[in-house]
Amino acid sequence: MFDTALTAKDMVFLAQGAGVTLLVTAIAVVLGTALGIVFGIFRFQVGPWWAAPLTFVLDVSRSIPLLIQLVLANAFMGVVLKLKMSGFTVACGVLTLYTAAYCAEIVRGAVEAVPSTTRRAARSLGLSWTQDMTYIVLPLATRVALPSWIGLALGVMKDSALVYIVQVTELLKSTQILITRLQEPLLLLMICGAFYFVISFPIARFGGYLEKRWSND
Amino acid sequence: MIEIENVRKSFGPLQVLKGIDLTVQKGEVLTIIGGSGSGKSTLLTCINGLEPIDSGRIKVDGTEVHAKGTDLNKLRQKLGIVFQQWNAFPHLTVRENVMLAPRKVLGIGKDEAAAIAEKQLSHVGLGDKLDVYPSRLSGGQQQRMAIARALAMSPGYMLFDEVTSALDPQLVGEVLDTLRMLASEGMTMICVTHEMKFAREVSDRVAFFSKGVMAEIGVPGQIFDAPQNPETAAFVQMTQH
Amino acid sequence: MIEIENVRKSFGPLQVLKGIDLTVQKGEVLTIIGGSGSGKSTLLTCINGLEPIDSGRIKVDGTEVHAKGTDLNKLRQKLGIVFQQWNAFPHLTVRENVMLAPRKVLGIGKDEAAAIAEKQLSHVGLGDKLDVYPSRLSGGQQQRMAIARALAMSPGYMLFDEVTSALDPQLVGEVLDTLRMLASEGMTMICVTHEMKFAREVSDRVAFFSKGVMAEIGVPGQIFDAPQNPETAAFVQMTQH
Amino acid sequence: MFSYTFQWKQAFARLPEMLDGARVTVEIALLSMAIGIVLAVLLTGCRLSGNRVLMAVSTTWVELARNTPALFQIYMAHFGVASFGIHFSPFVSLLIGITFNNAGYLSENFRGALKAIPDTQTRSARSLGMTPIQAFGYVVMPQMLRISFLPMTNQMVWAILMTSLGVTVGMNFDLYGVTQDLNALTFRTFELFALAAVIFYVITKIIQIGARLIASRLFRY
Amino acid sequence: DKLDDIISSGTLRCAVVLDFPPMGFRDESNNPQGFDVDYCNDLAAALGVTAEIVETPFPERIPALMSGRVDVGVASTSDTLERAKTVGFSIPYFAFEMAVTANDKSGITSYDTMKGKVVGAVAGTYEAIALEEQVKAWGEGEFRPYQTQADVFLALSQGQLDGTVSTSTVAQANVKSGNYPGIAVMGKAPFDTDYVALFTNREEYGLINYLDLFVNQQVRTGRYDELYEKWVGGEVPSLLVPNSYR
Ligand SMILES: Nc1ncnc2c1ncn2[C@@H]1O[C@H](COP(=O)(O)OP(=O)(O)OP(=O)(O)O)[C@@H](O)[C@H]1O
Ligand SMILES: Nc1ncnc2c1ncn2[C@@H]1O[C@H](COP(=O)(O)OP(=O)(O)OP(=O)(O)O)[C@@H](O)[C@H]1O
Ligand SMILES: [Mg+2]
Ligand SMILES: [Mg+2]
Repeated sequence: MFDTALTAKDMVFLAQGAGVTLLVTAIAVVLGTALGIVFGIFRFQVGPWWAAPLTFVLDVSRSIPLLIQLVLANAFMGVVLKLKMSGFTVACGVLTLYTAAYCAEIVRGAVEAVPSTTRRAARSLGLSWTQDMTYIVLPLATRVALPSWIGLALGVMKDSALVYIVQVTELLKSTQILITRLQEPLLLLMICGAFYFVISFPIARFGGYLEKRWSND
Repeated sequence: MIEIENVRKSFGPLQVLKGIDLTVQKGEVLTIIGGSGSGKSTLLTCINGLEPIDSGRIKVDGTEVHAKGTDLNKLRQKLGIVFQQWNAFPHLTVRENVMLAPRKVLGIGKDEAAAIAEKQLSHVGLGDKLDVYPSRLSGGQQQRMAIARALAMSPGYMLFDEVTSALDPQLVGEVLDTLRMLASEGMTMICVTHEMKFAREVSDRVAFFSKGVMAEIGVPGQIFDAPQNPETAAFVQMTQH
Repeated sequence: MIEIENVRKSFGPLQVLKGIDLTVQKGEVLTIIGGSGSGKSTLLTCINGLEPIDSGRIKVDGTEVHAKGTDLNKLRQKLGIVFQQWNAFPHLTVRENVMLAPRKVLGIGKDEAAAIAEKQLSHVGLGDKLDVYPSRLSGGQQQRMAIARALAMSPGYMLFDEVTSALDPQLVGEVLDTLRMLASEGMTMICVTHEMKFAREVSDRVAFFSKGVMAEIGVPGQIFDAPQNPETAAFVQMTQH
Repeated sequence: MFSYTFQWKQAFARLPEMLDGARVTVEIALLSMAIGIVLAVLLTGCRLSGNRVLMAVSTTWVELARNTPALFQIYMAHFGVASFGIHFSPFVSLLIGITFNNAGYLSENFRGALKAIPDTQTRSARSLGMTPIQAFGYVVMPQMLRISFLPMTNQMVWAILMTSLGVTVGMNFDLYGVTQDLNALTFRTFELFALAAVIFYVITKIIQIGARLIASRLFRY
Repeated sequence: DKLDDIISSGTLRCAVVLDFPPMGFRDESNNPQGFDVDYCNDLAAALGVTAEIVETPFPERIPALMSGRVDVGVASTSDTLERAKTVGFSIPYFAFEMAVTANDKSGITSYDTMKGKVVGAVAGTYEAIALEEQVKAWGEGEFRPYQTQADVFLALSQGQLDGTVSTSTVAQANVKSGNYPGIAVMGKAPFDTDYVALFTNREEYGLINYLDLFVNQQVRTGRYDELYEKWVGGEVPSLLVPNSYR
């Protein structure tokens, strides 16, 4: 097939990069989702006025390139505050906020998507606000949110390719390192792309399937 | 007894209820008819405290609904309500739909709640649908389930808000039959409806609402055959196509 | 004249029309009643060639609808059709809705098309709604607009598929009045409807469909008061709540 | 708290150069949207066409665009395809990368929008004697564009943000590229990138507000 | 201060550019190698600590230092006055001559024949800044900065670039490596000698002092010549600037 100088060691090196990609993604998605749920419900409960400062911060994090957010956070932490933070920490921090910003929107949309008549039906049976939230809103909102949330998690994985800028050697950076040594850009890029695709595609399809299944009832 | 005294209610600049006075006796079946936007649904949601009122008073069995100290969750157990649509909790089976409130609100045990659910569901003719999800039910069956769910709290009153409006014509009959059954069992009911034939047959009194005002109230024979108010006459005429 | 001969039609394994024979004379008003899923809508969409048929023949004024060489776009100009809902093109004003087909299909100039639109819209009582968007119209007004839009193509026949089913009860009357007006003007019409009172009053003949078969056809008096077929009797009974 | 001395003057002195870069950034984004929309309509058509080859090609495109990083797509458009002897300038590579991505995401949006338009709309149009193409052009497409308008606005914002990835293929006259060059000269990382961030934020706000204005003009129904 | 911190922590973290052979690159096992890597190891040994190589692309050298992720830059960094406003430089530890490398098919044979062609260099480097100025002065042709030295040579080999200016050591190492077919060194570029220095935080005088002495000692002990022979070979460039102090 391909006549290549790629060795098993190099594949291990790539796999390490992939591992970093997945680790950064996992941390950002877990923390970001937790934050996003809190932010989302907060915004839904307190209304637009009180949530304005939070809304602004989240909006900023969706409106400037991730690359710049990383560079700025890095420069701010290090140059201005002189905190000794590893690139990995900065990367996880920025990606977490970034995930939270999108997740808050998803959560808010999902809670709003629960028909008010359904909530009224629950309250009219004598269920309290908390009971309504726990037994009716949350289960229903989860169904609405899950497909978009899966999309978000995959998006974060793809966007994590940018954390190379703060010296985190993730998958794409590992690929570039190997390209430097082996000079086989096409083969290496294809391996790298295939990795992302193999993870992303089935999960995206699964999300689409859930969306279809749950929108029917 | 439900006593409504001079109730007013606005949404922003829009005055929806312009001073309603109405008393419903224990065991009475009252039907409310009227054009779209005349405030019928709003009145029902005010009666069980889902919406606050601007002024006036609503008392249920002597308890003032909108007074400060009133425990609304407790009061609502007395007032079953069924809406036009989207009543079912889609993530729970039919049985679980009916069991939820008895278990969480009344704190009844699982087995006992299940028994109540089965009894009420059989009562409305859904004894064979216990374990399916609402999406598998026809619209008429969903509405009957909503009725069973309300009945499972043993309410003293039932409020129905156009429960047949969203249904296919062939399904209307089965739901109306369930309401007729409840009426014959002596349940106190307020029904908002567009089904004039049903209203005439089942009601003790019929109230006609127009633009936030109760324009006329009386026995069915008066409202349908000899309306006093020209608006009532026009409305009744219009709905007899 | 619309001639339907032994028409069969399946969706996959589901046989929806099981051999329908029916002739509608020029000037006649035929109403079709029947339960959900009995194939009423499917028959209408087959008549104007929106759906292919499996076997049999449908002729409109002697032209075979499903024959190879038939210019369907031309044929459809003869057959106006109005559906249950979602008829209005929401991105066009009422006037533009009605003008679109005359302009693009018949190639009529802008001014003339506008004149046609205004005439037809006044005819159905929407002369004052020319420049609003359909979302501003009530459901009944939307349906009347859809009727005007079909009439703007000067069709020889009009097909109506439950045009009042999705409407609030008070709006049903205005649409039925428009249909009555068309009938009185001598339009040839096939109406699928659940409004039994209307069907009885306006139809020359009523056909009852059941599970893909035309179970009974006759003058309204026969179908409603002396049905020959037990299924017809049961259906008529059920819809009289 | 800050032991660092900010030198904002240095950064502001470079504002004209950065604004020139911002213009290029907006140009690339607009161009990639325009081409992307046309391609997305074609892709959507192909995916619904029923022709196996067209469906395979368009589905592959859409899934690749949606399931690999944008940075990867842009890198591929420059260094990957060059392995076949095809050379694109940084500008064109970046444009191709973003457009490829845009077309994929937009096509998915359009397909969703089409599903949301009730079948009876086409039926009504056809029953008035319109041809399939007339029915699509006069009735379905205008509604599809309305439903897709918000996603298209979001995609435009994405396109703006994606231009920052051009530096990996040698782009240096877009906003990010200019900022990076200035940073190499002065090492004033924080000030320069903060200024760039503000410019990016303003651009995206202008796009979002502009889109709202256009929508209120275009879609009065 | 920082010097004490390094000694007490027991590790010296150096920013090194690892796609810049022979100064920094990775071997078959993807481990860091090169002149700068050895230089950092020597510095660590002198301090009596262990070295940690932190890979840093050119544009990220300063942020890496500022964010405290590295202690010292051993990263072939030109000691420009503009940059010295932000960081503190030692005396030069290496000097680069600039060389032109071209794709065989480009028709470039010398620096001047680059006029009107597509040329490139690594974004943010001394030679990139100078070459971009030159292209502007010529008024024709195109300049493209890439993120890494590897990308520049990849682009050159693919024919996306016609020519590049880089340090002659890097040019020779890359041509010799055989990784990039179809490119050759085409003589010197008439840029000033590019003196590169170690750097650390501007206010760390103690450390800067130490670095100055360390560079001086490397030359004095012959270690500089040794490393030069090991990684580059040929005539050792002088670190002294003619007719000036320091
Ligand atoms: N939550 C709300 N916020 C603002 N306006 C409301 C709200 N609920 C109802 N309205 C308005 O109050 C008026 C009365 O509404 P209501 O639902 O009580 O009418 P109705 O008589 O039940 O009509 P229908 O027969 O259509 O159900 C309407 O004009 C409606 O638009
Ligand atoms: N495009 C289609 N694909 C598959 N099945 C269809 C399609 N259209 C209709 N059917 C099925 O064909 C049967 C007949 O449908 P049709 O719409 O003709 O019934 P109908 O008599 O008009 O009923 P209703 O009163 O509910 O409108 C139904 O079972 C329906 O599910
Ligand atoms: Mg109501
Ligand atoms: Mg039908």
